[in-house]
Amino acid sequence: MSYVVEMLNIRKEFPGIVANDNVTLTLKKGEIHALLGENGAGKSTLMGVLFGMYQPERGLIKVDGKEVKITNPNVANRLGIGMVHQHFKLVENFTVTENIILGSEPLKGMVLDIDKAAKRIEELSKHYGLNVDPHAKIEDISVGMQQRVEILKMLYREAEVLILDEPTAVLTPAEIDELMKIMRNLIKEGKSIIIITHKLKEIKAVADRCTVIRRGKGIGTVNVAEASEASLAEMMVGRHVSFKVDKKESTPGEVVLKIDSLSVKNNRKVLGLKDFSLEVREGEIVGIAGVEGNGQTELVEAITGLRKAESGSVLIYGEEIIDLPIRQRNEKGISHIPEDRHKRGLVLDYTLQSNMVLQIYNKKPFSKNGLLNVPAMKSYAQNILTNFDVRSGEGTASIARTLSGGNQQKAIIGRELELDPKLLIAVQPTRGLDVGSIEYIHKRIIEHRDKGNAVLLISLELDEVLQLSDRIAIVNNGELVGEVNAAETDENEVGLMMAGVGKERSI
Amino acid sequence: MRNTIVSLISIILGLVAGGILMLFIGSNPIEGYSYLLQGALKNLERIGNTLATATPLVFTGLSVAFAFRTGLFNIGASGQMLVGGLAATAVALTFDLSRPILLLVMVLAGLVAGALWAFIPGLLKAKFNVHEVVSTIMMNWIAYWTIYYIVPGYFKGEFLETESKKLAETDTLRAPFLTEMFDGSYINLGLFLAVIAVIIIAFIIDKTTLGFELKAVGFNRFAAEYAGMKVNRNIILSMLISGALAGVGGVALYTGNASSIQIGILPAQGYDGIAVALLGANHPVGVFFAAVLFGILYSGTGFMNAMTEIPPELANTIIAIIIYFAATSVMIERLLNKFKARKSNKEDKSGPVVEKGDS
Amino acid sequence: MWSIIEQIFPYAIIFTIPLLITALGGLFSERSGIVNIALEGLMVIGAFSGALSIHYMSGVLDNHTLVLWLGLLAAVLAGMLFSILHAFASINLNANQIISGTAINLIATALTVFLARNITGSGNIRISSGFSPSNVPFLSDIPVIGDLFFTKTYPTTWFVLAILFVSSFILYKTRFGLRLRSCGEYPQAAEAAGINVRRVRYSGVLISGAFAGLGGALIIVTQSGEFTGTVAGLGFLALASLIFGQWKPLGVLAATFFFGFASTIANVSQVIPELAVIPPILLKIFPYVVTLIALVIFSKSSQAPKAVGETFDSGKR
Amino acid sequence: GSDEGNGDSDKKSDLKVGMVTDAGTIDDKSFNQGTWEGILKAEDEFGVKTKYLKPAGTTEAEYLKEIGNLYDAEYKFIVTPGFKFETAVFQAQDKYEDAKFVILDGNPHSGDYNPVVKDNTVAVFFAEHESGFLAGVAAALELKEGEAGFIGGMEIPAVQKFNWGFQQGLKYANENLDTNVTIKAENVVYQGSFDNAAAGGQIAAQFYDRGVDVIFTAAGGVGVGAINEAKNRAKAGENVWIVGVDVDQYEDGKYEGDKSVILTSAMKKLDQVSYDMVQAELDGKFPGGQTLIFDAKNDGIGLPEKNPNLSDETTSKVKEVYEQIKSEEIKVSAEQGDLFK
Ligand SMILES: Nc1ncnc2c1ncn2[C@@H]1O[C@H](COP(=O)(O)OP(=O)(O)OP(=O)(O)O)[C@@H](O)[C@H]1O
Ligand SMILES: Nc1ncnc2c1ncn2[C@@H]1O[C@H](COP(=O)(O)OP(=O)(O)OP(=O)(O)O)[C@@H](O)[C@H]1O
Ligand SMILES: [Mg+2]
Ligand SMILES: [Mg+2]
Repeated sequence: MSYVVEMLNIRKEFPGIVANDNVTLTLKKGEIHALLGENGAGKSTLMGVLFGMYQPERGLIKVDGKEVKITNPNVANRLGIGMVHQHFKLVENFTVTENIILGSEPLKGMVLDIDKAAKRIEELSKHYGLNVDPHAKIEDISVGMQQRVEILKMLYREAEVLILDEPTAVLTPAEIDELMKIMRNLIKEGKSIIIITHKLKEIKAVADRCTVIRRGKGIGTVNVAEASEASLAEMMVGRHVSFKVDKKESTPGEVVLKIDSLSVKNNRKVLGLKDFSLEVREGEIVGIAGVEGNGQTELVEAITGLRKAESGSVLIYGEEIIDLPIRQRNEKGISHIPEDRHKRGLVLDYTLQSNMVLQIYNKKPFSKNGLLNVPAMKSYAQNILTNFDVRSGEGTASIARTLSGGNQQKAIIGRELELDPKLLIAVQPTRGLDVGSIEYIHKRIIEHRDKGNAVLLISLELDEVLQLSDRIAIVNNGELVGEVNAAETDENEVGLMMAGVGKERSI
Repeated sequence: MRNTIVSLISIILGLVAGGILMLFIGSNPIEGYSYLLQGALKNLERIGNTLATATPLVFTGLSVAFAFRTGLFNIGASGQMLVGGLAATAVALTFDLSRPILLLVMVLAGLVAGALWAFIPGLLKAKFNVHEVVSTIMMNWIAYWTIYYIVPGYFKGEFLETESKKLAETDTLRAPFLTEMFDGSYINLGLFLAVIAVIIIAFIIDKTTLGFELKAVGFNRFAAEYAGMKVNRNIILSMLISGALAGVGGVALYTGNASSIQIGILPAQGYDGIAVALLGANHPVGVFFAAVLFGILYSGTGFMNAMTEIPPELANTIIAIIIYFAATSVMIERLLNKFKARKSNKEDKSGPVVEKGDS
Repeated sequence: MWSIIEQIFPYAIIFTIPLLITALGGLFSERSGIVNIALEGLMVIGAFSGALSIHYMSGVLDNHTLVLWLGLLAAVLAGMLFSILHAFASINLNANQIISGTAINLIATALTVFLARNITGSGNIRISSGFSPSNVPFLSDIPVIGDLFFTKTYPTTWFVLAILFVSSFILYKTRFGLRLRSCGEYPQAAEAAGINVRRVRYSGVLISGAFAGLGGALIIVTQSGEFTGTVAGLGFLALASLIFGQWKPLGVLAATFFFGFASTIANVSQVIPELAVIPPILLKIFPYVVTLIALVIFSKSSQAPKAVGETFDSGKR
Repeated sequence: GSDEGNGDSDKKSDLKVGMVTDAGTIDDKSFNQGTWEGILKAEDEFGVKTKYLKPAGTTEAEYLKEIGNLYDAEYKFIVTPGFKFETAVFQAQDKYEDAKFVILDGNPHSGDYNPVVKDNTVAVFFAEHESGFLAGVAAALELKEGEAGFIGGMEIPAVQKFNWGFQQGLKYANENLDTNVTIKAENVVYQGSFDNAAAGGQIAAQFYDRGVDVIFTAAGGVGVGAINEAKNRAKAGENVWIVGVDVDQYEDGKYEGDKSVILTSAMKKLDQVSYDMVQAELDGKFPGGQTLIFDAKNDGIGLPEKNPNLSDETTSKVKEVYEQIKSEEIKVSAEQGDLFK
């Protein structure tokens, strides 16, 4: 049996934590190998070790059967190992070509030979069906294309082993399909791939084998064909996980949120949301389905007050809020799980304790006459952390930055739900989370609905929208394409509507 | 605690480096430093002068530190001091009020002037995202030239061309009881103002919702906005407070330590404030002690020069080196960590053995 | 008025050149991701070592022009050497770059005067004479342009302009330039591409040291003829020009020339009857006020390197 | 310091002479430096110990602090150059009664401009206007015909007096000595600082470009810039001159070997004064309580001994004028009157 990569008994410690404890992963030539584990299980770390970003304390790495020391990413590159990081490593104001050649630039005399590189990229792009414009600037292209640029970067360097760290977390369903196709193409060309993903469906769809780690320890490797989603999930979290979202029939009450003919400009100063109308009632979850960049951000920001609306109105229990400042909207009962947890969701340099009262630090009991009541903040935060199982090094005193993304997300969701909002706007609430956490968060969102509150769910993951929502509004190009009852629709129908195929149906 | 240790180590390293420089020019460092200390603290008068020297530095240090804590870098304390000093001087020269009221109005005038001078960079930052480092530098020069023309134009002393008319003794922050207590030194009511400022600022930063908000905006303005805080208002407010502190520092300098305002000079205390803030780890109490240390260095250096062959420029060099070490405190922290790690390694020598037994 | 402009122009250029080269140095540093507020101090170092070496070499070498160029070289080397302090603090130790820069400014001003006093016995170092301005043959006879650009020029002016164009080329056309810019924009990306971010940043800071050192010495050999322990805020002005010029070589050229021209006007306004009617205070604050206004205008589309000022730590997300 | 083996008993004085510098450095080629050089000369000749201190700022508090430092270090003969020391010395003369003070260009007062010179203090003034007058005469005589300009630093009394004297000197020469060197209002300027060399050069360039032949600079570093500009022009063959100030600046104006753009210098013999005062103290003749004027009469001001750029004829004529000033035949006003600026 020939392995291209063998990672044997890897141990990697960080101060206070063993991120990888005796983990073994072997990659066969020409296979797609999935790496599965809860948030913080040590997947990224393990791949970081393979890519030369971390030095393991113990263990052995063999490439093509020969023992190697991968002291830095350059060594990995030379060994034919390439990695697409969880967060793209692309320079925004560089062109695709500049990004790809960075670090191994072709020269003509002293000058960069951009033309030659662009041609080569064009060829590679065609060959693997990547469809990338070499002269486009990164800031102008979609996330999906950025990912393909990352893949091209590896191919340009003639990598044989490709590591993809959560490549699908940021992609739309169509883009995910695209990616799967590309991966199969790559395998056909003899490349080998390790993919990290929390989505079991994807593992089932493309992977040949799957290695599972839990809390830093290797649990085992299975042939995907012989495993079910349920068994993989159980291996990963160590207990049974239910995929089915259990929820009662919704009993919609009064209208909480009424959006009427709302138009909002996007960052490029043109209308990103056009003449949009929607109602969300007590006790129901309304999902917004749509491909990224079709007006969701503008919609959310206009409701929450982060962005000015051009025209139209937003009513909460019949009261116009379109001109109110953010804080007053919050006080009217709106709460918002933001899309970008690092940019908006947390003050990364604040403690969890401070972050948990970010909107209400000035309310009783956290403050009195402008003075903070620290013990009250602390016990309030502790309560959220316990309730939502937020794991951190030093409890409420942990700096938010030190938490893993999953735990950061749980903390944010806990904070927002703890406010018991009349209207919860949840944007991508489970992005990047493991199935265990997803299950839990879904449960909490439904509970919130069942208490008679309104929930507006925006997610790029169709599955999530279909499972959670009672009603689904589909957007395309900033316009409402139509609304459907979640119980009466399926992926195909919604997918079609997302592509802009209109359908009127009264509910 | 940690910060204190780092600051102390920086100071020691700076002093050691200064000592090496003294050796290098053939002087005895121990002798040098002992004269330096004597010069600053030998008798009550000198102690008073040292504290007087430290007073404006407390204000500028607080000014910079406060801005720092809220994510802003106020390089403009010098200019804010100038306009603060000018405002107070103008009040003292223009109005005929009873002493307590006059002093109060002077301090308020300086406070408002400094705040207004910082308001412009704050506004530009909030509304147009203009980097405050550049705008405060520009405001420094604008203040410099404004003073340069306004003082001779409106507040000129009879025979003095480069400074304003001298304030009457009763129109300054100097208080007879203090002057007498400290043997005729220049210590003045500014010191009390400084202590009050330290307390107020520490309180604002650590204990109030205002501080909570300002810091949040400083760390992540997007998250602050998300949470419903008024980001622009907070940036401006933060600059206002920072400028107000520097403005009162100007009052202390020009109507306390001195009794007139001079043209053609950007007060060095503005830039020293950066160093003071840094050495004080941006904490108000730390700032206070750092300012006193600077006061000792600045005020003891003359006596050291008088008693030895060490040139005056050396004191500045030592201060600069201390700041460099403080800036590179990461190195010191790393050393501390290593030291600690080695210690704990020693302590649980048995650790790995147990683990082995376990598995 | 035109004759005044003609007359002032060469002096504005003289004033511009040290500012230009220093700001250009700052550009390399900031494009690599390191804020360099130490430009002021590095200029002082350059002025000091330039003046000192010229002072000494004048006694040894006969060829005065050669001495001047060697003095500039010494300034470049000293500036580079000193900038290592900044590089070490901000790159190796992840120190706050602004604070490290501030410390270096303080060290530079204190140390140079200290050294000058110990080496020469005087805190000031005077050189016997600097470069002489001359008209460029033929070109200076071109109408208008000749009077503006080719009269009373210094060889150093052409030298610095050459550096400007070479820098521009390096920045946008070469491998080093691409890597440098990537480190200022997104160092994690550069690192992932196998680039040694620290090394690139070191080069950026060292270049800024070299250029700022040169800038400081140019003041000595073209304007003041004497080291007096300060460059009177020119380093900060260079920093402002860098931002004003939006981190682009030609932008920096325009910004520094603006300052050069405005300061020269302000300086001579007192003795030009047409300008003397304007209150001098307005002329003096003119460059600073205009800079503020310009920053407001340009701020919407700031081209600042995205990662500038951030400490680089490979693990950061 | 003093070397022992010399045997000259004069060289072993135990007097300790201190000085506090004014704004600017000890190397300012002007006020501070001039004063200090006289003290150093005294060190050389009488073996006194010397020390200067540089205050951190220019406030009375800082001046007093350094005076105190000198006093505590047993430097009890203290020289302070500049009118800015007036209030500081006023207090010091009471506070340190066993110390001696020399204040140059100023009178101790409490802030009310009523001079109080105690017995342990000497106040010294210079007749800068006479010095400027001589320079004006010399410049006019040497140029015969042409235009003159003046660049001052800050608008302070000493600088103003140089200016006014210079203008009177030109006028005198034009009226009595058959010259025609004029000065226009627009060519008289106070730059506003003592350190902006660039501005000095640019202003000088303006002057020269509009036909000024000789510029009198009383402006410290600003003057250095003007001198540089003059050197550049002289190298290019232009016939331009500078009149230096305070000390003999001939060396500073040198270009191409031995030529210098310094026509002459309007000196004010600070070094002479500080030296003389130390000597007087050693001789037990310290003129405590007096306000001394250093002027033509006691050779406290004047032009340099040697002026390579002045013709013999000029030199001898200037000498005559100098004598006339001494004998008060010529009176130079220290006031602005109807002069420019
Ligand atoms: N640079 C670091 N410093 C300290 N601890 C770290 C570092 N990187 C990772 N860790 C720790 O190692 C553990 C494993 O992290 P890792 O990033 O490998 O998790 P993961 O499996 O990729 O999680 P996720 O699914 O959220 O991406 C984390 O719990 C974290 O505490
Ligand atoms: N400065 C730090 N100190 C301690 N731990 C850190 C620090 N930086 C990162 N970590 C740890 O390193 C890990 C990084 O993991 P990783 O980036 O894979 O997180 P993640 O959950 O995947 O993030 P995201 O979901 O936001 O992409 C986190 O689990 C976090 O605990
Ligand atoms: Mg990960
Ligand atoms: Mg993740």
